[in-house]
Amino acid sequence: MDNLILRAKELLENKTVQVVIGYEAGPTGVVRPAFISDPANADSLIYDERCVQNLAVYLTKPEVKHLGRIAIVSSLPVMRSIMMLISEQQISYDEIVVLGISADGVLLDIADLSVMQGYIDKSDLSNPVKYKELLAELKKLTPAEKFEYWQKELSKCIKCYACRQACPMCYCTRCTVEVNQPQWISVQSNAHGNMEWHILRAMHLAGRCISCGECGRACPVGIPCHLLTMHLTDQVYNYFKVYAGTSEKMNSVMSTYEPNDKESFIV
Amino acid sequence: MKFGIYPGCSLTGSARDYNESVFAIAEAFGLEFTQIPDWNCCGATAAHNLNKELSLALPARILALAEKNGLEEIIVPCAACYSRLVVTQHELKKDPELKNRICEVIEMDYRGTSVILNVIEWIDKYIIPKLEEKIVKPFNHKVACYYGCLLVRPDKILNYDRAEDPQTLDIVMSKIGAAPVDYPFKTECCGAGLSISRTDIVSKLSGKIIEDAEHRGAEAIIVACPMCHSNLDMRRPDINKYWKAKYKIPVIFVTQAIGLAIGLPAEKVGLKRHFVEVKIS
Amino acid sequence: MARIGVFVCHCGENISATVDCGKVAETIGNLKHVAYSTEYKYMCSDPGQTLIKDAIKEHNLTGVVVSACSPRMHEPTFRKACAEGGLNPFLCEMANLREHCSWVHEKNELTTEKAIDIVRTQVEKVKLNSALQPIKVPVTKTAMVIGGGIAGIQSALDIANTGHKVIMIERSPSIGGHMSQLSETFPTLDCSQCILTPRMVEVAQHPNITLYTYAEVESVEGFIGNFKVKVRKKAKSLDEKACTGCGLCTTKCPQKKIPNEFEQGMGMRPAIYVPFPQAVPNRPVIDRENCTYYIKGKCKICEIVCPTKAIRFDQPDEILELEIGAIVVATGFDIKHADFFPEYGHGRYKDIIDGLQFERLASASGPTAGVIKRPSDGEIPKNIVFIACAGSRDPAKGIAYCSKICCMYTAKHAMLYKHKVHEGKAHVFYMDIRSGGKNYDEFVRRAIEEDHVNYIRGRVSTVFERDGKLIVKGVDTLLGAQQVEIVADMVVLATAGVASSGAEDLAQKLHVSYDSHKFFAEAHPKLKPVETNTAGIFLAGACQNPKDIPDAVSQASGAAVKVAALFSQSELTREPLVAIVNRTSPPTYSTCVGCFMCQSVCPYQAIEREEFKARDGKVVKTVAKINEGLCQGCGTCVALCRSKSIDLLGYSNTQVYAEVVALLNEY
Amino acid sequence: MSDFEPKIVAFVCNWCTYAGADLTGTSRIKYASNVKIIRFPCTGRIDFMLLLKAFSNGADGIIVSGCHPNDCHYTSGNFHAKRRWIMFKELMDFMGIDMSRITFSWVSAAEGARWAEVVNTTVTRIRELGPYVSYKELVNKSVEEEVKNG
Amino acid sequence: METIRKLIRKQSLEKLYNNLAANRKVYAPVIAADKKAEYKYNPGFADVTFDHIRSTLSVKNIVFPKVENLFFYENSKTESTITDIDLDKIPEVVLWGAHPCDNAAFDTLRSIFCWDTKDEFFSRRLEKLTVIGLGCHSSDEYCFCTSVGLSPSSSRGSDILLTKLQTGDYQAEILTAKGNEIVSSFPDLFEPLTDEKVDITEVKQKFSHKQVTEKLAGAFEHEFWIANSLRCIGCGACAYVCPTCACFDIQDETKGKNGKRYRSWDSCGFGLFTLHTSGHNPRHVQSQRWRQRIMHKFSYMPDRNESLGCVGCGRCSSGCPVDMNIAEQLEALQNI
Repeated sequence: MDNLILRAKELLENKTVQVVIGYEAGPTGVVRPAFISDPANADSLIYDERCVQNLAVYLTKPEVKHLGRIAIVSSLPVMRSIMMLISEQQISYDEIVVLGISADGVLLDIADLSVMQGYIDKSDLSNPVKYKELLAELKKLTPAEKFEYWQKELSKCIKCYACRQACPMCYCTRCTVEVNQPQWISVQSNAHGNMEWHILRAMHLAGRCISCGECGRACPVGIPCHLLTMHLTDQVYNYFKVYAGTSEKMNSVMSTYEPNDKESFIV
Repeated sequence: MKFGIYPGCSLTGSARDYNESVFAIAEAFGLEFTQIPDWNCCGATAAHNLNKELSLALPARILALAEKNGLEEIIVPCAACYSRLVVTQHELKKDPELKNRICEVIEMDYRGTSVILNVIEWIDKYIIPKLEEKIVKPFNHKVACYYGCLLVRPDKILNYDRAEDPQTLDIVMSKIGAAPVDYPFKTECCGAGLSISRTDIVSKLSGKIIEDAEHRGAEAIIVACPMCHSNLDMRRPDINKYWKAKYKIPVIFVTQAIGLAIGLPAEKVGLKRHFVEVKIS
Repeated sequence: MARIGVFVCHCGENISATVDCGKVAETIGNLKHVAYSTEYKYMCSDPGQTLIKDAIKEHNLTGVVVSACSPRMHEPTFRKACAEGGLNPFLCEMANLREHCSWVHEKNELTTEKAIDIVRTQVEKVKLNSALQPIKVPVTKTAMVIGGGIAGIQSALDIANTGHKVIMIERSPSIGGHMSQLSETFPTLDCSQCILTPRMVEVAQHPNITLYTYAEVESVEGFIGNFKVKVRKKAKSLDEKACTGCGLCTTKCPQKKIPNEFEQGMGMRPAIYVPFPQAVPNRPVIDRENCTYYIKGKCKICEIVCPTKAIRFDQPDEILELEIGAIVVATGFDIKHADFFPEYGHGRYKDIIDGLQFERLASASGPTAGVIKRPSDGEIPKNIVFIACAGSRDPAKGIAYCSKICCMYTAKHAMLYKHKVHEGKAHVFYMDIRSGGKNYDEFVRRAIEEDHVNYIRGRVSTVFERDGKLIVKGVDTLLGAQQVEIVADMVVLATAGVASSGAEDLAQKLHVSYDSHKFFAEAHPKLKPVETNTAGIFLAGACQNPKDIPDAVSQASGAAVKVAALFSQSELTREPLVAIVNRTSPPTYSTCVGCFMCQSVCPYQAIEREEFKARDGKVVKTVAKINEGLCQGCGTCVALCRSKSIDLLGYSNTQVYAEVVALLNEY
Repeated sequence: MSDFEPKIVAFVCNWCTYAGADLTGTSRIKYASNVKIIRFPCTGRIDFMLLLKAFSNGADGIIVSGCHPNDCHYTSGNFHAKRRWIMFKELMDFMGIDMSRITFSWVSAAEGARWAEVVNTTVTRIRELGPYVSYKELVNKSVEEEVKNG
Repeated sequence: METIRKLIRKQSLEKLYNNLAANRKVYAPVIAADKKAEYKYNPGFADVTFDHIRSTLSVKNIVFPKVENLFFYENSKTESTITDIDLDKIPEVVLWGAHPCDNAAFDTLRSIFCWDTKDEFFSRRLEKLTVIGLGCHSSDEYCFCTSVGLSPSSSRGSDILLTKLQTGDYQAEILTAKGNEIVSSFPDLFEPLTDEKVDITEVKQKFSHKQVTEKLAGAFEHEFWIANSLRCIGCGACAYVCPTCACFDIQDETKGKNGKRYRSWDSCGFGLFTLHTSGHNPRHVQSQRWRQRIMHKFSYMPDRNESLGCVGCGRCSSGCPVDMNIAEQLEALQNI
């Protein structure tokens, strides 16, 4: 952590960056994102296992972009998000400095994009273990049980779109749910409208989700909506042998194809 | 490194010479074999003409036994056995349903995980890398490398040498100092399928193979298949009678040639068991 | 407020036999916004069309649904009728009551109900149609022909003769292609060079044709009528204007042992060379890979002997940027190297050669001056075997398709041999003789009957050498599959014709699709054999599949007509059913967020970037923009777009959504 | 359930399946009248949301059909569609939504008889499955009801 | 009416609850599987919690459902027929065990919905509502009712307010006629109150809302807004869990000839909220939306509705995925 603070200070002092995005503990003790512009405030930066929010979500936010060049504290999911954002042309690597943090909390020296690429390449990119177990359990259910499970969960949804807003890949300035010509998704937060919304969200993240689990964590009513996207992440790997956020030049699975893509249900 | 070995019927019978040479060079190179316990007939050449499931079940049982005994790699010196085992592995991989049926038939679990090596693949992988330092008596002879029909076919499944004009045996032989001749009869038929029933046809076909090798100045025919060997060696009197000729060219297993090159005595590699006298050493 | 007219056609009895047309018209007439609904016996007849035109005026219709046959049949008819009635043609839709309803169902209520559903769906759709105007695209009236073989030459001359400019690109130092290598041509046995050379000269001298040899396409951007092509002119190490083509340099070059490509490796050439005496342009190039100066840093004998000081050792490659309206691809073919057939011994035995090598042997200007001498010892072969289908029609080892030209040239080779070596024996192993073509079969018959070529129907298993002779082992299937063994002095393999090297690379640069054999793919196998799936790019000759000369030439002329037709207008008109990215007021500019995933799905490279700049010139937003000239309207980008910022005119989101709702709900 | 007439929507591409269905007509091959076609330029154009919309508007079954792989008029639209359906199906299966109500098929312009077969097998299957009750209930679950039940 | 205080013993509470639940809809808090409190209709008394601090969602949905149909229509060729919602069918509801902050919120909502034109749907629902509140005997760091003029024992909005006594029994303050009606229906369950000590939590005052309101008047262009909303991700969680947020969106949904108009919750935190048809958006970045949220509750509402738009329940802060702590921000605002 000391290294992180020193590095943040150095970057701010020598004006390499104008802001460091990291984590701090708020007055109630809750860990939250911090935006440090003054090197004197860098001491409040922390990094521990509580620092789970995917900070990459801020890289596309206009007010944050406006601050200037950004240094961002980046665990693996953040780095993968950054890769995705670069590959989808939302940010350029020149605009940011990556303060990489290894899985055991050590500050990494991410000198450039290729170093980050290298780090991602040697990391385990499959879904986090705790979610794998949940996914495996859900898959064991019968179709009727699955339907019931999701109906129960999704009926809680209040359509606050915290899942969308917390996701670095949901950077669209207009979401499909905001289109009313035609009204693709009913704005009602009832069982049906909620289900359509969550299907849409998961499909739009197919091949793009980097398994940070932020959507589920952000949900105020506790819907495990991250399992939907993570399930598709599994399937994308099953079918196409790729994980999202592994290269800055990668085309999304859904915007590419191989003539011999295998399926078993088209007659 | 421990391999499984599947001897099949020939290696313990008519091709003891081959068997001895395989074990002899393995020993010289510090390699050990475990014979697949309770092995059975591979079903060549009869089974696949009669009953497809039987022709797959026999080799599948052998492979399942190998898996059960933890043998990750199996060497199969007989080209006919090799062909059956490889084809079975391929067929069962292709069709999971068929695999399940066969598993029921053999009452064993078969996964298809063992790697099957023919003698040349085995030599290539384990002998060649350490060969140079061991050669004491380079095999300085002109040789005709005879592959026969099963060692390199079907090439779509084996995918290790080209089916027409194969090269691997020639390469191995040149590594021990031999000079392979340009030999168009490499994969011509020796008549093996008719080995028992129509010896006249065997004599005719094998005779051509021998004639061309002698004609091109080869001092020995090199083989890697017990069937080839028996037709070219054991049937030599019949051949000479059929063609009214006196062909004297010896027929040597590749493993025997390697044995000689690394200084093993002729008896040790089974050379004294041949019908056609082997004068070269 | 929409005012829709619905016209239900009986199609004689084709529709009315199973569908209650009266009920359909009546039910639909009760729908909101349907201002007029009627039925008629034949809507496509003149009175039927007049009915529509009159109704448009009388009821002031804003949309028309013709409920008749498949739109694939009569949509153009009724759109035209609407236009004549004063309604924008894109405000007309068809409901398919015949192919999709009356012809496939029994006469009952359900069928009529389905008919009503179908019509209603189109009514709901047409309410959301917009009046579209055809797209106009300007045309640059310069064509590019890639490849200077006979197909390219023919195409270039035909286009040039219509008065349009043509730029021809050829990657080797001379035009002429494979045809210039041929000795004689079937089925007339006239000299290939004699008929080709005048055409080559015509190309060089034509005022409308600019020729770049030793040049290759670097990149292609743009779209029909508006291509931007970058061409790399490889350095010839020569000032072409200063060079007079005297040839002194080529005779004095000390490096003389380079296998001659034109002679198929059967002769040698120097490092500075003209590929063949009749080359166009008749100027040498330095082969830098083999030139002593470039390898060792000294020599320069050519520079010393050159009377006009035309040698330029330090000449760089030149990149030309050209504006092109249409492209004809005529890059020809190669022959498959026979090393995949080791049992045929090509490459191992000197006297086993391929068909093109035989052409050079038989050519009066070839390495043996037209005498058939075998390569190993220069002896005249007394016994020669030709093997047809050496790789063709052989999915296991070669290629699955028929190379088409081999049967004919093998017959020609056998004949040429017999004409030159009267006492010699010629054998041909073949699978089938494919001699469809004017005077083709007669030609083969002549080879067999007059020149006594021994045709053996069967394949060859192996060819090997024994005591200086080639033993050809095969089978004669007409003699009860008897094994045949021929002792030959020379063997000629009719190796398969394959795609030209670099075809795949070029196809990717052109964004033209190609088949699994790397041959360029036509837009439609029957009705668009000359077009590619990229508008404005056409095919000529063997780059599409192996072809003989008359086929290549006719296709080349076909491609030329396509180009000429394109150039006959100053603007192109296209159906406006294309994708469109929305635009809004600043500072949003568009709801597109610029992820450009659409760019990667677009098969036509129709999606461009549009930058919006603030007053200070800084780019504030980059969004997608559809190039109307390139977009073909497949809509794959539309379905992919997450922010729904792209829509497809004619199949818009609101339209297809309305169709789903209309089909399934009560009205 | 014997008089149950399922509502089935077919989303088809213009160049292959729509033309194939035209050929079924020209060949006078009869098939069940439950299937109604919506024409798209290409399967690549078919938004997965439209399938959900079909269910939510009361469809009991859906057919999605286009050109066989490599036959796409636009070269690659059907390949993109294929990937989309692979993901869509995986997600639906995971959420317990009945994918046996959707037939995905490739029917070329030359396969008139095949189109009739695709339609008939789909209709038969949906008849056996009965109306898509669980989806309809989901849609009809009124807002009032929700408030009442908390 | 004048407040009457009575005693209700712990065991009598169960009887009261069961009697009410027997023929009325009773909306009461329970502890859900995720250990958080949520309100349910007519749960068993054993499940009803008396110890929760705050439920994830507020109880405003009783009077302001997240989706509410306004009317149905049917189109024919020539005209449209409208069918109104039968408001008489709105059921009577007893809200049981809600805390003073939530109950006070009904007042705040009324000041919005009935500010000028009376919102029929809202007021009819409110009429049918009886509130049996529960004073707070526990609180946490998110609570700040005392900073917005309320307290753990405020009776605003309650018909009956229960407060735990140190003996474990409850004090019942009967505040309204509706409350009195219930008490008089079950006279046996209520006893006279002897002077016993109540068990009420203490909530520290964090800021003065009056001072905040004064500061806000001149703070529209202050740099505070951007600096303090950088981490806001712009979801609607705060508005949707808030007991006083009352913004809604109106939509028509038509299928064939039939359709309906309904309203559903909306949030000023969304970019779409103020987006004009032209594409112009007066609040195009999140800092402006965050400012709107604070301004609306602490400046515009005191101005126009003479009511503060916040009851200090702390839900917006505890439910925020990025810890946008409103009390912390207001405290800071007070000092700018």
